Amino acid sequence: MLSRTVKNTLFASALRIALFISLAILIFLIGAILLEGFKALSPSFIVSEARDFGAAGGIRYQLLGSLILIIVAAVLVVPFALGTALYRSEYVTSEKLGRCIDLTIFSLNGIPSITYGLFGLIVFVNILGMGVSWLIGSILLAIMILPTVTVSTHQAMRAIPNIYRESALALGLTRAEMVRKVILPQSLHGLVTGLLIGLARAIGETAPIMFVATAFSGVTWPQSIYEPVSTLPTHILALAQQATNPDALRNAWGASLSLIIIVMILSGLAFIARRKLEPQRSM
Amino acid sequence: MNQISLNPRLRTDITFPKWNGLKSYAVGSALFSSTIIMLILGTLLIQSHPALFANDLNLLSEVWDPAGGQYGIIPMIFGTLIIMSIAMIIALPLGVLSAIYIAETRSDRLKHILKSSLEVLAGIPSIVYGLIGVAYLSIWVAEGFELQTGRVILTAGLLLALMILPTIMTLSEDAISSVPRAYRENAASLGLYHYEIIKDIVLPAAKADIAGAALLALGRALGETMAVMLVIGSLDRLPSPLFNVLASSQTITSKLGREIAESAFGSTHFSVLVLMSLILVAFTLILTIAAQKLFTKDPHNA
Amino acid sequence: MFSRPIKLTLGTWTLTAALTLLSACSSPSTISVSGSSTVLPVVSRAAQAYSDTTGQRIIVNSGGSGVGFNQLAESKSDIGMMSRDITDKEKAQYPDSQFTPVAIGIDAVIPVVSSEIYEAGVTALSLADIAAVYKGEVDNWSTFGGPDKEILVIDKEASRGTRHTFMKAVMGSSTAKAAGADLVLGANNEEQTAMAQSDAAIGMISLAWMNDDVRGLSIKDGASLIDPNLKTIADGNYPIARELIIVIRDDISSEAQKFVDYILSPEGQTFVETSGYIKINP
Amino acid sequence: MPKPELKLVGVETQTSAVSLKGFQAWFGETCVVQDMTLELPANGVTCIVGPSGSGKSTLLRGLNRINEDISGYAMKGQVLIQDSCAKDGFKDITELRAKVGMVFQRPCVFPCSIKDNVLFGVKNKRLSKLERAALVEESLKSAALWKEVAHRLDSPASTLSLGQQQRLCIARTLAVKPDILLLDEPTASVDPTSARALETLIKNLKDDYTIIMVTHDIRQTRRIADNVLFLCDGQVIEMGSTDHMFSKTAKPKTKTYLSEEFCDC
Repeated sequence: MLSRTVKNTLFASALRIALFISLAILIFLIGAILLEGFKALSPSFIVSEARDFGAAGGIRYQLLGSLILIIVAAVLVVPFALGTALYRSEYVTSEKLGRCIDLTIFSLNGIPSITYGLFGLIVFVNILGMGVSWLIGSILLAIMILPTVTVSTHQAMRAIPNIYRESALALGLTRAEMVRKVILPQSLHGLVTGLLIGLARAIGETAPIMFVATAFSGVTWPQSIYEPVSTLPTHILALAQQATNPDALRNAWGASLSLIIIVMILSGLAFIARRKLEPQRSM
Repeated sequence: MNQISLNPRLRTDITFPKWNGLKSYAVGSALFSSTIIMLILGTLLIQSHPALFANDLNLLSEVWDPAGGQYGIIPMIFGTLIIMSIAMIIALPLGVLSAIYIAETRSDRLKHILKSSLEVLAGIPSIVYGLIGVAYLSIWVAEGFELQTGRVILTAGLLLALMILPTIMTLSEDAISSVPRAYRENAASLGLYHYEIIKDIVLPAAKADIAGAALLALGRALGETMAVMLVIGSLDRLPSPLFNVLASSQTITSKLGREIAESAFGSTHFSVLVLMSLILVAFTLILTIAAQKLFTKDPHNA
Repeated sequence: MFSRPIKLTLGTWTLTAALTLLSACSSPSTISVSGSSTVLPVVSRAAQAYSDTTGQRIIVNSGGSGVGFNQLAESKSDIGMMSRDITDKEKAQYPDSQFTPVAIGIDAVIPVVSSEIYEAGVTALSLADIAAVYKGEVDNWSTFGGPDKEILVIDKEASRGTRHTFMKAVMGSSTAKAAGADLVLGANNEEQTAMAQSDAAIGMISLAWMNDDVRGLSIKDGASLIDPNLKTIADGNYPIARELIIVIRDDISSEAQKFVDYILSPEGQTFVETSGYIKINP
Repeated sequence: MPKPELKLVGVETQTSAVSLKGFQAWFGETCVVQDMTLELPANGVTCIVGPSGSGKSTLLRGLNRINEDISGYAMKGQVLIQDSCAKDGFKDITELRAKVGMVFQRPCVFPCSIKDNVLFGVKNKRLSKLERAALVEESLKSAALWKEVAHRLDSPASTLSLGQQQRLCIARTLAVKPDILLLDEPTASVDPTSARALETLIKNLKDDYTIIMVTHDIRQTRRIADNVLFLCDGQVIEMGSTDHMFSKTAKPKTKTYLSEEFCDC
């Protein structure tokens, strides 16, 4: 049996080795993405169209396509998330019902992203006959981020002290007015933060949209809701499959870095929104 | 007039004479949001129905050959399980040990740098991990083991380990940091070594949350498609020998990713794919809900 | 204090919602094409040139021959790209529709090996040899006088046209199972990548994807050798050849028909050559 | 501010348990304990008193170096425990802490049984079952808890009252067999009756252990202390026997503080 000191020393070294490996992984991942990405990234890469199946040119319409998908997803998710959070926070009378709603919405978080793609393919593409369309992609992404946005909004509403509600009602406001004038403004930061975090996740998703919303080439600004778009993640997928073509690989890294930069911007905005919009309560 | 109670804390006291627009809107949204999951599960159930009730598909065989009417899903389930096991065997000890280091370090700067880098890593889309797998990892594995191809079980397992490492580290670190300082100080005052403090009091107190973190990570690994799909080799066959991690394989997700678009809607082939997806959803839902249950328990009042 | 952000949010929301609706109203006059990654380069290049001159929008999507037919049959696309014939099973699923295949070029599926194997002396195999490899009966290059290395057998996803053509010529059935396969991949690009990364692989690839890393084998036919090149394929000697096909429905739109005509025109056919295939109208 | 004179007024010559030489402690940029050189006598109870923020706890926690796990903490100078340097004189910091036990303000029992709590410090030492049982009984008896818990050693420690929990913490510390006991306001979070019981316990323990205790309670100091160390703003104002410190000969500042009047120091 090892003495206590030896065990302690061994454990300390195990911790250091583990951290060293994790750090090495961390540095490798970030380093690889940055180094490889910056080789391809340039202003002209961002604004020019993809040529020669992505191996030449840039990511103009991929970038636009990704942005369209998440902006419309945001538009679709906001009313439902807000309404659900409102109901959960202000109208639910039994705790049991509340927990039930929580469970059904949380469960959405656990569903594998590929399943959303399959669901979209069955319902929208085949049963509703919408064909491959970017709107389906937005709908699926909106469903995916619904839990994130709802929970964040609900938490903000729950954090509003009851005295605010009491005072508003005591002033003679109706409940609807109270919600509009007190609850909504005081929980806006939760909505915005949750939305931005959700979008940061949505823009990187490939599996839900690759069968139902995207196309490989010839895609420009969509002219109807029944058209596919091209997105950054699916573009990276197509390029990753031809990884021995150095030009394709370079552009894949460029597209990856662009994607990650957008994710970082969205997360950064979420951080700022949380700090700037959160009401300062003296109590 | 509205009867307004002055104490909204007791919400059941408040009676409303009629529904107003705002309430209908809130109720409607909540109803809609909570039925989506039913809609998804229902769709999957209906579509997998033909596969579930057909007799001659040999679903539990190990041969996948849609052209020959053979729909054995065992290779995919085995591939999924073995890749998850590899990922967990690597990521769990590594993640928890690193988390202990980060939680116990006295350097606030190191802690800050590490935690923010982890947030960055957790935000990297899975397709980018896939690119890293194709461009680096699979080549390293092929060279390291002198294989003909790096698209094997081990590569996929390693890549998944990389992907869930940030999750495990962040959540375990939170769990370990939230163990009260008093526990550590009391234990330290008894003359316990750092190792003993961690083993005897910190880890037992953080156990439930770490288990929750592991389950959550497992759920994510299970549902991961893009990265795995690019490095798994997509061979619908059990490896031989069974635990040969240097053979190509197939997971449920990679199977779905590669074949959904190719199977005709309504065909038996499609139905079996939907069934696989349903199995996947069932697994991940169980894991996610179990993780939530673990997190809500407060380990410090035990 | 918060009324402004709220108004702003609501405003943005309404605006975007309106824009969405607006874009929904405009009529779709876009041609959409999907299917085989073998045919895709030809159509994609032709589409780029065609839309540059006419302004017609053409969206080209990959996915394989199976997807190409499906999308077309479900009226989700105007043109399907296939590198094999429509199977009877596929036809039976849509008894009410008529599909017309149009050949736009000729392609050969080449059995390819990693450059290391080719340089070690394995430059030609008979169809029976290749079949033995794919059936798993032979698993070492030394059998064919090559280095003592295990063969990495690369197969393709079952619905891929390239595989149908290859298996029909080599094994006798387009849906034959390859018991010896070590790796199953999809598009030609992906297979090319895997081949190049290995040093003992055999695979099947379209003519256009051969390069210095991925070398085409000659086919042994008795005593004679048939090299994989444009000449042997054009004159029909190369045994694993096929037509590149686009499939259209009877109710094809006039815009899509014009594009099909363009591909078949002399100008359109140049893209068949730039993509590495052989013209249909020499 | 003038450097404090360190005369041990009224203290008979004793062997010292702890001596500090130029001890300083910082949290970040703030100096919490300023250049302290003094000797704390062996055996008996030494109470450290002073207003909040005067550095009492920091000083106490410096003695078994428990502060060093807090980020931003730094110390200078020497702490000698029974003539061996707290830094180098022991095999490692663990041995030091085993010699210098500490009980904190809030009773902190571990989430396990009463018995396991007592044995927590010796968990990793090789002891027979009999030795363990004997140690549990001995420690609990020394901490005056044996009678109350003898019949339920296996029930969770969290079922005890706060006062009992604090005595359990003392028992747990005694089980490691320390020479010195550091008590950081041990009676502050328990009810008055339990506090009295703890005081009695401390008085009984002082023959066998050197007890150094931080307290806010002046009356308690008077009841149980043998010596008193009075700190203000991280500096020693005066140190001496209890009789001296509460007499008229004490320094004016000491007198003011100990008479529980407003102290502006």
